Amino acid sequence: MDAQTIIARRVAQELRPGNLVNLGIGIPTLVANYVPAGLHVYFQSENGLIGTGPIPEQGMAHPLLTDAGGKPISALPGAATFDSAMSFGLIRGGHVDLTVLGGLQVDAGGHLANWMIPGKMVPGMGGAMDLVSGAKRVIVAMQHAAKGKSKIVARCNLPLTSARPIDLVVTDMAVIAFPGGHATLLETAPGVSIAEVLAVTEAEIAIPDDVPEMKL
Amino acid sequence: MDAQTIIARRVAQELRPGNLVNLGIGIPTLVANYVPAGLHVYFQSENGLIGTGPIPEQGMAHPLLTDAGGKPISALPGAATFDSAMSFGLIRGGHVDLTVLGGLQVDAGGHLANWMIPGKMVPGMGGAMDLVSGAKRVIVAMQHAAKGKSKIVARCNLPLTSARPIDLVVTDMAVIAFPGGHATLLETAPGVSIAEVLAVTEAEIAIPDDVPEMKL
Amino acid sequence: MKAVSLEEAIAVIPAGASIMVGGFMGVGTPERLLDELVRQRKSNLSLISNDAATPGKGVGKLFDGAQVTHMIGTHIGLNPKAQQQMLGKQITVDLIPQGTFVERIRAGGCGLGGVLTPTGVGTLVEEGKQRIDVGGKAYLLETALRADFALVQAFLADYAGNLSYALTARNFNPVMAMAADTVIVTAEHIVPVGVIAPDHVMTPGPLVDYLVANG
Amino acid sequence: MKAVSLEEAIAVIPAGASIMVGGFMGVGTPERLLDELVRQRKSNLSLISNDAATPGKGVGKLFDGAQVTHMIGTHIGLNPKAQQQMLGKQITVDLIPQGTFVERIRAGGCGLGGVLTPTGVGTLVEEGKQRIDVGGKAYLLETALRADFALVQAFLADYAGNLSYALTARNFNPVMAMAADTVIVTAEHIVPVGVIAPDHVMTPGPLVDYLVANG
Repeated sequence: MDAQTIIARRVAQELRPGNLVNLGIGIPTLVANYVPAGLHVYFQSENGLIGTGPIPEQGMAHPLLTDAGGKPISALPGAATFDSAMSFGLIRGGHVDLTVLGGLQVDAGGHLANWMIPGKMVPGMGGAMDLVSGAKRVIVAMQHAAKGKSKIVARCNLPLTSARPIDLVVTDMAVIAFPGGHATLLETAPGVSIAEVLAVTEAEIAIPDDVPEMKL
Repeated sequence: MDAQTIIARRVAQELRPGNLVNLGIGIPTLVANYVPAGLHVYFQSENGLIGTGPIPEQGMAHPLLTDAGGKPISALPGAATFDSAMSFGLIRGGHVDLTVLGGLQVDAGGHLANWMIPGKMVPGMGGAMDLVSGAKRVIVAMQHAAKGKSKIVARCNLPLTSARPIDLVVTDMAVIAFPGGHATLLETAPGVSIAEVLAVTEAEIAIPDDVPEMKL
Repeated sequence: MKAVSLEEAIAVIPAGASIMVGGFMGVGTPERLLDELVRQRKSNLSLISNDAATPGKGVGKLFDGAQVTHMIGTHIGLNPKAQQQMLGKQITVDLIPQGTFVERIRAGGCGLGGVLTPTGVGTLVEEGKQRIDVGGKAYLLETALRADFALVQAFLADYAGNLSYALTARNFNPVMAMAADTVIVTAEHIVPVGVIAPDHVMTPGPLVDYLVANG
Repeated sequence: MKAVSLEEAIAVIPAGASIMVGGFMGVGTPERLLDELVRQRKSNLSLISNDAATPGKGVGKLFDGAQVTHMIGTHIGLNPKAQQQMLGKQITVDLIPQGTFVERIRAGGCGLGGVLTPTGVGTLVEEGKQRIDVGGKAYLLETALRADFALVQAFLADYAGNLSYALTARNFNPVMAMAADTVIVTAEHIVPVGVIAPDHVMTPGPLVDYLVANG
């Protein structure tokens, strides 16, 4: 199983019945492919839709029905559309139960940086800051390390996305939560040892007695 | 012509083509009956409608289509409905060109009191404060005096509706504006002399050289 | 969203709860929910509603049985009972401008701490509030308002809880449906999913906690 | 509302104007108005738009010809030309959170001085802004935003200027249609009055200054 699939499948296990879920661009988008059978959740697209469905069949795409990246999507029966004020009212107002976002860095206290590399990449934060500030639960889905460098850092040196700590980070190597504001290893990826996780984790991380393997 | 008719007819002359107009309860409501022929204006009802029409014919009233007093109204072709946030966005945001409201007192500086008599009548301000603060132009339509007492006072002793002065007050005796923040007599009602107006006006009021009679 | 009976829907509301109720002079008010609040004799309610309607109609029913101890609204002039109870100090009433009322509720529903409005500057409404200047103009800081429960009346509800409203019965309903911990809805018509087109949904289903099944 | 030709509509916009343009990654953007802005070579524009779209699409067209000198938006990462012009300091760009962006515009359109949002507290976004606590929680004061012109794309417009939008092309259009001194609209379909039911009108006609007649 490749890294992205591991991450997406594991994040999908965090979905709960009836959840209103916002998925960021990139790995988070893949989560929609692994919703457990029989589980009903709503996906929101922040450009103005609840009830996003899969990519439409050939010839069924409509130019006025897209995801936040401008790519054609479909809408499920019972979908609802709205303007951007409503969309961010839902996000900021705590009506979104779960958001899954990509990350550049997550630190030992659960703070996320994911929108800017000063002097290099300044695309803008789009909806990320509102999502992290407002969603009931925030999960970051990202590779554990990039170019051999840990993305789970002691302290973010990139600009923060929010002062609010995230709830969970799911990587291709581990699941980490932040109880009491401290990074804690919850699970390891299949075939990955705790020592291997620690070797590529810059942040200090608590290791409970029992750290099961992800069940994918 | 009775007092209310004089006031409503004169106020109606202030309507301009394409105006979005909000009429308060009481005398202001009557203004809709005297819209000059061929002049198109939009009436807003702050409970959520642009395009209010006259009282529906027998059997055509619908319980979900009412004015701000809860009374059945009709809607004209091209009407639009909306929620209260939008309705007051239109009002506060300066999209309403003209509001016509009743008054308890208007003072020499154009300040309006129309929502409360302390210890006696405390119904609440409803939408009046937003209308006076936000509409592009505010006209007060009221009797010049009540029980022999001038309602055009030196200074309001009733609680103000807004710190913003109104633009015009139309009574059964006179039309008064407030250029430079000073009450100024613009017109008198048919058959009413300037002296008669002054006799029942508590506020100091400037009298220009030419004070024509209302043309009704 | 859960479909429930009228009795179950109101049973979740404890005495002393704060309730937002949609409607404007009783138009767009969930009358069945109010009738059941009366029948179940819920007391000490904090009512957040535009007005007090009239005796026997809309939220006016709650004043008939003295079930309200506190009210936040914009106008109670057409309900003599509410006026009497306020002047007799049986209830406390915060009267606030209507535009401020709806923006405070919207702020509560949209995760905003409050808004700056010009309405009320220099009047009694300013008392106890922070005045903030922006671009040389004075505004009052009006803070967000939420409730334990929102009682909402829709025209159409589909099986998934998507709602739409009709004509002037929309008023405060969609705004309140975002600003309470628990949202309870009655609808004139409950229809299959898809009957309300996506562009015409005014309150998306995930906002609704309880939809009262029609009898 | 006045029905005008495409050329007339854009002719009213002077060089150096501030323009709000609806759309999200080019979806729901008034492409014909942008093509005409390009053709009439309007320059030194201050652009208020969610994103910079992509080269050749939506507001991206304005960066192709370097017609923008300042932009307020939330994301320009998918337009390399806009990125280059920003990093090369040919244009200045204020990047702000998307929820803040739309609330600032809404405030501008609704006569509010601003809103208090939790978004951005403790981040770079807080720089130079007032932090205000409400109920023990920290918020940033974000002030109202307006423009000289709003360029709006509707799905349906009726002869009276009532507008409705389709699917995800609604986005910022109805909010911007309230927040500019002059509102210019193009529509995919212009239809007789009454085709858009009152409950489905999303932007009432009196908000529209110019409706571009279809060719």
